[in-house]
Formats: sequence, structure tokens, C-alpha cells
Amino acid sequence: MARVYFPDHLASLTEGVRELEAHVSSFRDLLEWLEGRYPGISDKLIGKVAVAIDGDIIHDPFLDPIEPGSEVHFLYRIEGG
Amino acid sequence: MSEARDFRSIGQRVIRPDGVDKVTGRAAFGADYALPGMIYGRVLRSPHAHARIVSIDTKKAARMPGVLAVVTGADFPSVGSEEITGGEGAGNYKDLATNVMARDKALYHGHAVAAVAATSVAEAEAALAAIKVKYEKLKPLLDLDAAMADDAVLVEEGLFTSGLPEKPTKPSNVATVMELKRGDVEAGFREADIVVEATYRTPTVHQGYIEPHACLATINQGGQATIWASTQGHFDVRSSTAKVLGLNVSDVRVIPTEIGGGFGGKTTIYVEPVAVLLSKRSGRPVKMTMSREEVFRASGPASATKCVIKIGARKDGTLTAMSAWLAYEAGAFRGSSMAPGAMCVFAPYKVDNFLIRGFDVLVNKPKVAAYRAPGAPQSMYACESLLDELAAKLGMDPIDLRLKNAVEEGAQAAYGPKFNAIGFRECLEAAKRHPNYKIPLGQDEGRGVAAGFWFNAGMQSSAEIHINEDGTVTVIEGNPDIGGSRASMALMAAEELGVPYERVRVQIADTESAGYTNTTGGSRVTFATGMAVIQAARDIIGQCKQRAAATWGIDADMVDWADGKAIPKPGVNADVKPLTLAAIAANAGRTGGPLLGRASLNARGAGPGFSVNIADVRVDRDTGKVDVLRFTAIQDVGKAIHPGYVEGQMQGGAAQGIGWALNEEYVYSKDGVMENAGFLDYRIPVASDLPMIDTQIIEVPNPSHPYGVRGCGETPIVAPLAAVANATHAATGVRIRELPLSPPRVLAALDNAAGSAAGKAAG
Amino acid sequence: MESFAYAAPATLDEALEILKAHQRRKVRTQLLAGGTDMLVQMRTVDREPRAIIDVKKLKETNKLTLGAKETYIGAAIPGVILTANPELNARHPGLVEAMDLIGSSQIQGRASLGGNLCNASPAGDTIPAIIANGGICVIASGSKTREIKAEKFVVGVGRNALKPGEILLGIRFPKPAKRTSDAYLRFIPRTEMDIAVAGAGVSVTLDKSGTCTAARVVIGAVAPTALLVPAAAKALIGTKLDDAALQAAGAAASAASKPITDKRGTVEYRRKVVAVLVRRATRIAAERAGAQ
Amino acid sequence: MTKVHVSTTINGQPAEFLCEPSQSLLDVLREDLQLTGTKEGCATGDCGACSITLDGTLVCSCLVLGVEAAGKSLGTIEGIAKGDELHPIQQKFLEHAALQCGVCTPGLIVATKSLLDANPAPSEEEIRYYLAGNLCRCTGYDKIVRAVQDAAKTMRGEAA
Repeated sequence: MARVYFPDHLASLTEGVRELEAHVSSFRDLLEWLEGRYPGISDKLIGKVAVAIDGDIIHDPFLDPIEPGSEVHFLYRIEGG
Repeated sequence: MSEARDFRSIGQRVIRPDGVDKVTGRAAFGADYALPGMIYGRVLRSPHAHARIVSIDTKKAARMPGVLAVVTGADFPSVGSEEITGGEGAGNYKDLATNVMARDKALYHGHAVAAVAATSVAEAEAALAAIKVKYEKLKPLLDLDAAMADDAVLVEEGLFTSGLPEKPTKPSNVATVMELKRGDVEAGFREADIVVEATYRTPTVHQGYIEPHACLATINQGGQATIWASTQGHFDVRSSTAKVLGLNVSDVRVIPTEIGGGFGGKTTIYVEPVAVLLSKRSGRPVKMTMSREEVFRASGPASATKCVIKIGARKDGTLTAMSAWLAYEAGAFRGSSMAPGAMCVFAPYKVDNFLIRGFDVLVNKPKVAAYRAPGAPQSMYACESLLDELAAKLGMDPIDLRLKNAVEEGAQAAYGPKFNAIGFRECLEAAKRHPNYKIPLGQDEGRGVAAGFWFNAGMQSSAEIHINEDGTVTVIEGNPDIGGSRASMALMAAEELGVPYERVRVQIADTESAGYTNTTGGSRVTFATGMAVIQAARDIIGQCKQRAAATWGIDADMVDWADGKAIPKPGVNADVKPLTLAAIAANAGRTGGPLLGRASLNARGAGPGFSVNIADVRVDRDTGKVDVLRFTAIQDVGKAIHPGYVEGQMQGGAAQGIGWALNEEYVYSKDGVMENAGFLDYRIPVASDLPMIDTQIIEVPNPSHPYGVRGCGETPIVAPLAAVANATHAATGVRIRELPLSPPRVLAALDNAAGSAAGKAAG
Repeated sequence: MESFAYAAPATLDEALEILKAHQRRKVRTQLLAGGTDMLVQMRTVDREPRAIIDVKKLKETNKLTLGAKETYIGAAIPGVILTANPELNARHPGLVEAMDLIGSSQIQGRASLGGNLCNASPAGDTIPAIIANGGICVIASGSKTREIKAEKFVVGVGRNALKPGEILLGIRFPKPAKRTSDAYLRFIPRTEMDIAVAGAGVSVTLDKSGTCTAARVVIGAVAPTALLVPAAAKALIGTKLDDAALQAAGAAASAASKPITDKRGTVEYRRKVVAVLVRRATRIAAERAGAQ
Repeated sequence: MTKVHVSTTINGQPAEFLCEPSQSLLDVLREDLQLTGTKEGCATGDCGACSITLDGTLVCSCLVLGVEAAGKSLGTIEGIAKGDELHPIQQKFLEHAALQCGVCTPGLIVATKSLLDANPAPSEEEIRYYLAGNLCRCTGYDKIVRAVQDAAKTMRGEAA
């Protein structure tokens, strides 16, 4: 069971839900699972937000594994200078 | 993943591979290239900050001597709205295209409206003067308060704020609102023994790279373009130019030149598509360089901001609540660094209750671009200043206040996830112990402390390693070397392969020769591209083991790699001599062909970088001039691959931050014309303005990198703003909440304070 | 289209001849010394073609003499030569430091006293120092020379008293009397490379008891031209240059100033700082005079 | 426009070129003579990237007209190393990591040589003021000043 967190600006995509629990083993599975609950959400996430899985920020996650007990945070994409 | 080990090459202060060319004048930068038949392109720019373009008449210009092409916005294809997702700066391709060449409106003073290519610069400039543009002037919006006012004129008609819970009914200059919160901020403030709140402002500033933007472009009749460009990311130049001109990515080849500084400002495009289009129209290669004045007026500076911070604390210094209201100027198109600014503002501190609201606001100024830790210096200047005010009210040492609340491994960052291993506490403790923190101060002198933070970035990188026939090593990668990264790559390859550093050379290859690699930015190169180089080296080692095994007639898993040699594993019964890389390379043709290692990856787990700075200043109370006497930069970089260049990043960032704090600002006329568009009056620090900048590198390894690298380039610019401001307060007893702390502003504040003190005394 | 032309005459006669010829043909003509202002202007605010006459090769503009009665500094001598001259430094330290403050080491290799004066910027650093030293401009005018006090030479922002056909050859300074010295200070936000926000050139003469017997106080960058402020000098003369006298001189300078607000400073700021500079420059000049 | 023929000496070698009377020497060096080691950072004399010597005097080549080079002797970054051997200043800039992007480096090296030729043992303050006209945005000047101090020591014949 992984915990998934959405910041306020993305909570509109999840009908206001900011925290979820998901039985998934990869980010790909998570997207599929989210899409099942909130149709259309993956288009709004892929390439538009970054993700932190257990503290590691990833810009374009997909195949990245998610362990039981992992924390997944959706974030703004951060550019750099 | 990080391994504790003794390094042979890593950590050595070697001479960079590109060094000799750079000290002898051989290195070729953006403006140093020439092609046979080359002509020169120049841009006509809007003299108004906000105007409708009624008509452009280029007929006379086109007939002038030497003129071979004239283009305006009408000559560019129309580009639809599409988010830029691949690379660095946030934004939209339609905005990017409109920024490159104005269409129906000029949105800032200096916005490109037409361009000419001619056989000489003088002829091109004469032709620009002959282009007649009819403008209908509109009221320019020049600051946040005006742009956010209810009845404000719109910079972009029909722009509706995004990020609100419900779609707004009325258009606005606020492009985006974002909110981050945790806990109950109001309850947190009620819990506090002391609550402080203040508003801080920072001006528009520029990266100030010494080399102006420059490119050389040529396109043939088949639509295949080649661009030599001074850029932080040639893959982004390729994708953006292709998009703006409607070309296939495969038809655009971008060759990165040496780059004379960028600091985030060379992560986007300005003249590149214009040069290609002029080349198409003229049939000639076209060179375009921006003048220094154009760089100031029409490239991408960093946002001016207004930040309101509120902090509640208990008597012992424990933070109970924090709130931030952060408005960032985006310039004429959406996409400021408000979001990272909002994510960074409270990142160093553990606080259960906070509310952060950010606003990305359009004004009639050039579209902002990334500038070193984009967004963080502004918001963190505000927060780190207010923490200083809080420490004074609590009677606490400012380092102790930060230590009391500092995030550490496992703490949840304000921007969401939990931190892995980080070195903030180590930086604070090092600052507390630093001898510079104890030097006695004299009359009118003050000491200030502030912390800095930046995420650092991973993203996509590729690397190839070729083992040459003599056993020397060529590393091929795709990140323009802006500050010594060839040396870091060579050190990492040498370390992995076990060969001397001098036997490794690094080639920054063009878009057709290197695998796709994200821009040199986000402090990502040593971390992410370094990781690719390490993996490519490990690929080579694997191949070498196979070649050795084949040579010896044993299984590959019976072979080890140590000290740059293939050796049989302990216990393997084979009477063979170790094979060096050179020996394996010499025999490569007989064992399966050339040795070519490669890696491509999307690096995850960039390690957050924290810093603590100590600034000592002296203030001349008669003139308001602030001099920096001492400056100490302490930063956790994870692992310093080349300590000399890491220190250089820390020192250079400190210097830029000091400039931001003391003198740098865009001065605008009421019509929106920048009045100081040159190095004479846009005052970046000169050698005599600064002391030596003391550095202390902290190494708390990043567990996600084989050597522990975090990245180090951006964090250094964050803390100096508040460190200098806090020192100035300490020296004078007067708090000035607006940058820069220029002499007129400081003197006025001192006189005001003296006046009100005198008033109180009299009363 | 008109085009640029360039000539670098080797003698004054030749230079005047070319000037005259250009004048007859109504060719726009500009004299070039170090060019550190002129070339920038030519590339930014005023790109119109012109004929350039380089006056750096003339004997008269390169002469530097420190005579028994006066000092003569050729108009085109670059700063690097002046600052390296110990005798000149000893005689007119404030003048030399004003020259030295202009721009970088690179600029010092080109910029000249005469160029700075002719450029007539309100913020020109040497102008207050030249006036404080009682400089007299030596001008070739046709076959004659004429002279004009430095304080009359600059007539407005970017405008000087040269008539068409004339060349500024050099500046004469009376040799300072005993126990006389000068100082120049300017205020800039950085330590180098800026244009003065305000400037002050001060020359003082002391008697044996340390009482000021003569003074010239000139302020720069606070009015369209550098201003000689007799009221400030008056506040110093007859005093031992104590704090009260310095305050009075500073206040007089402030009162005489007519500054503007621009990107480099505000009216209020310039008024305040010019008084500070007058006080500080007077103190330095007095120390130097007293040490003689 | 009528071009002017100019004969000059560059790094000890005779050189000739044609230029317009209004053309800067920097432009001539870079565009006509392909001596691109001299850089343009501002073209207004404020950054020092175009530093060269003119008859031994340090100048900004953007503030010299090409025609003014007639009969003069110019020294550019390309003439600092002696044949195959780097000048000690160049060597020390490398050893001290005194360059990051490297675009200000040619100007700084030319200016440093000019300083050390005239003043073999400058103080830190003298170095900083002498080089104030050479802007560097990458390094914060710390390592540049140290490289200059170390180069001065080497040039004086003292052990490093």
C-alpha cells in the first residue's frame, strides 16, 4: 500500500482529495489506477508535473517502482537556471 | 546507491581539459564562428512598452544596399498554444514564438518586431532605420500592484487565472495562482508567543553573463538547418526552433559553441529562429549577435517580486506557523519562477502549520527567464530576513533559531515529500563553529546570517565512452560546459575506469552526435550526466571483462576489474597477466570490434542542497554605502568532484547574490523604458567591490548518486541576499525591506530612522 | 549617404587646415582624443556620420611641463601618463586623483583631461578638480591662441565654449602657493567603473597657524555644469577648518547645487552627499596642505 | 563607404587591413583578421573582455578605431603564450580554476600581464582595482586574484 499526495493546485483533478492509498507496484500502475478512478487525469499529469517517490524527485516517471509503504508526491515541475 | 570508498581521481584539483584553449583565446564562443558567404542579421525592436502594431512597411528597407532579407512576424508560421514540457523553462510554444517576433502587439520595450540581414552590420542597421512601423500606444503595466489591481489593463487579452478552485469569470493579469498548505495556519499563529509579519520587495535583475547571445545559422533549400549557438541546452534550441519555424526536429542540427555564461538566461531562444528564417530568405548563412543593450532589454531577466511573510514562534524559538503571499512578475508572458519560489520559501524548516500562496503576474516587461535557483532567492530573501527579525525579538542567535527548526532526514519538506539524507544541520553547525562567525566587529559594522536551499535536478542525460586504440578515453556527452563540467566528467570516467585523468578527454557533441540530454541547468550536469558517464564507464568495464575472458579463454564472470586492469577473480586458476585498458583496446579488433560504452537515463533522486552564508558589512552612515568586508559560504554539495570548481560555484553565486542585494536593478521610466541597459549603470560587482569569499564545502553524500553528488551550482545565489540585508540591519539598527540596498535607499532609511528617533526623543 | 572620414594630422597647422576645409564644405567634424566617451556616443546615441580629426599626434596636446610658475597639461595626454608622474601628483594631487577615477585601467590608457573637459558631462570627474586648481584652457583659434577660464569652458550639458575651427590644446594651472593643496572625491555606488553621483574638488591654502587663507570649492554632478561655490569657500576662509566650518561649507555646497533625479541618484540624495564630499575633500586637501 | 588601408603590427608580426573609418579595432580584429580571442562583452568600454595593448598600453579595443592602429604595435591574447609554452599567468589561471565560462579570461589575462609588467608585486587591493574594468560574472574574482598573486610570485622567480 503506497500513500499518494496531491497538492492543492492538483486536488481539483481528484475531486478535492489530497491523499490516497493505492495498491500499485510502479508509477505506470498508479497512473492506470488513478485513471480508473478519475477518468482523464493521466493526460493532466503526464509531462506536466513532477513526482517525488520516497523523496526522490523525478521529472518523467513511468516505469519507476513503487514499494509498499512508499510515499508518492505530485509536485510542480521545477526548472533550473 | 552511494558507495563509501577511497577515490583516486574524484576530489583532485585537476586542470580542466578545455582550459588551454580558454586561456589562449582559441576557444570559440557564439560570436566567434564564421562561414563563407556569411551575412549579418539585426533586429528592430519596439520603442514602446505596450502597443498595438498597426502596420509594418519594409519596402524601403528591402531595397537598401547590401540588404538580402527582411522579415516580420507575418513571415513566421503561426504556432498554436502548447505547453513546453520537454526541457527547462516552463512556458508555452505560442508565447515563445511571439516573444521571438511580435505579431499584433509589442508587449515590452525591446520586443522584436522585424529583422534584416545584410552584408554588413552597418547596412543591416541602416535598413532597420528605414522600416516604418505604425504603433497604437497602449498603457503599459509596470509593477505588480498595478497589474494585480481590479481594473488593470490586460497585458494578454482574455487571460483567465489558472489554479483557482473555480474558473474565474473575469480575465486578469494573474496567470496562475498556486497554494501549498499543511495543518491549520491560523491555529498555529494563535499558538505562538510571538508573531512577526513584513512585506519585502525585490527588483527585476539580470543574470549578467558576459557573452551576449549569439548564433550562426544556415538552412538549405531542402529545409535542413544548422545552427551554431551559445546556449545552455542545444537540444532545447533544436526543439524550440523547430517548433517556432514549423520544421522537423530531424532537420535542425544545433552545434553548441563554448558558452560565455548563462546562469539560466541561455535556456531559451531569442535570435536563433530569426537567423534561420533570414538565412532561408537570403540563401546565405546569417550571424546574429545581441548587443549588450539588447541583452538587457530583450532577453530574460529574473522576476521582480513582492513577498509578504508571517511567522509565529514560541518563546524557545519553535516555529508554530508560517505564511507567505508571493507575487512574481512574469514579464509579458506567463511562466515566472513563482512555483519553485513558493516551494523553496519554507523548505529548510519544520513547521506543522503553513500556508503559501503564489501569483504569476503579467507586466509589460521582457519575459523572465530562469536565473540560478529560479524563484528561490526572492522568496527566501523575504523569509530569511523575517527569521532574522524574529531571532532579534526572541533574543536568540540566528543560527540557533534555525538549528531549532532545521529540517533533517525524514522531515517532510514544505513542498511535499520527506527528505532523504540532507546536510542543512551540518551547514548550520559549521557556520556556528566557523572562525569568521567570531571575528569582532567595529563601528558601523554588522554580521548577517541566512540559509539557502535548492532542489537540484535530475532529468534525462546520455553519454558515450569510446576507448581509443591506445587505451585513451573519449567521453561524448551533450551538456555545454559552462563552468568546468568537462573536468568533472573526465574525473568520473577516470575514477570508474581506473585510468589517469589525463588519458580522458571529453567532447560536448552536437544534437546529431550526442544522445538527447536535458539542458545544462538545475545543477543537474555533474549529478545526472555524471551518472550517465559512470554508467557508460561501467558498460565499458563489462565489455572489457568479456574481452579479457575471451582472450584468456575463461568465463566473463571469472574476471574482475581493478586499477584499470582486467584480472582473474581470486581463486580462478588461470596463468594470465592482467590486461590493461590499453592492451584490451589494442586487441579490440580481434575480440569483437571497437569498445563503445553508452548510457542513457532519466536520473532520479537529485539531492537537495542547503547552504548557510555569513556576511560582514560596513555601512557609511553619511552616504548609505554598504561594503562587504567578509563573506563566508558554507554548502552541502554531497560530494565535490572537482573542489576548485565547486568553490568557484559557491564564490560566483555569492558575488551574484551580493550584487542583487546591493546594487543591481532594472531602472524603468514611467513609460516602461529600461534606463540603465548597460554595464555602466546596471552595476554588477567588480573585482574591487568584493573581498575574498571564504568557502567551506560540506559533504553529506546523496544516497541516490554513486559518488554522493548533489549538484552545487544554484544554491549559492540564494542565501546572500538576506545575509547581506541582515548584516546591514545589524550594522545600522535599521531594517530595509526592499532590495537593492543601494546608497540612496540606505541613506534615506537611516535619515528617516534618525528623524523618527529624534521625534520620539523630543516628544 | 554621408560617410565617416578620419584624419590624424601630425602638426597643429595641418589640423587647423583640415578643420577649416571641413568647415568650408560644411562637413560635420568632431575632434578625437582618447575617444572613451565619443566612441560610445557614436555607437549609441548619435550614429550620424562625421569627419573625425584625431588630435593625439600634436606636439601641443601632448606637452606636459611643470614650470616654476605654472603647470601645463596637454589636452590629449592619457590618464596613465599623468598618474605615473610623481611631480604632478605632488603638485596637484586632487587633479590627478580625479583623472585616475575615470573608468578602468583600460580607460586610463586612452582618456584625457582635455577630452573629459570637452565632453562636458555634468558628472565629468576632472572638471571640478580643474576648476579648483584654477585651470585655464589654451585654445588654438585660427592662427592665434585664446585662453578661457576652466569654469567658463563648459557651458551646458555636453556643450563647451569651443567655436567651430578651434582646438583645445591644453590646460594651464598656476603653480599652487605654499601650503596649498587640493583633493577630489566623488560618490559612486560601487568602488570603480561608475559615473559620479556627486563630486567635489577642493583647493585650500593654509597659513602657518593652519588657518585657511584661500579656498576654491567646486561641485560636480549636481547641476548641468560643475559649479564653483564661492559661498562654500567663504565658509572655509579664516577658519581652522574645524567641523563647524566644514559643515558650513558643505551646507553652502548643498544650497548651491541644482541636482536632478535620474537613474544614478535623487535630488535629495545628491544634495546630502555633495555636502559630505565637500567636507571630506576639504579635510584631505587641508591635510595635504598642512603637510607641506 | 571608403575603406582606409592600415599597416600595423600585431603580436610582433606586421599586419595590414582595410577598414571603415568608424569601425572599432575590436571589430577589425574579430571580423576582418579572425583574431577572435579578443571578446566583445559590451562594446562600450565597461567590461574589459576586449582588452588588448596598444604600444604597450592596456586599452579596450572597442574604444579604439581601427584606423588608429596605423603604425602602432598591438598585443592580443593570441600573443601571450610564447610558442608552445603558456605564459605563467595562463598557467596559474588554469591551476587555480580561475575561469569558469572563460569568456572574460582573455581580457583578464591581457590586463593581468599589463599589471604585472608594471608592478611585479601588487597587493590584493592593487590587483582588485587594476582589474576592476574586467567584469567576470562566474567566479566572484576570488580565484582570479589568487591566480594573479601566484603568477606574480612565479614571474618574480620565487618558488610557488
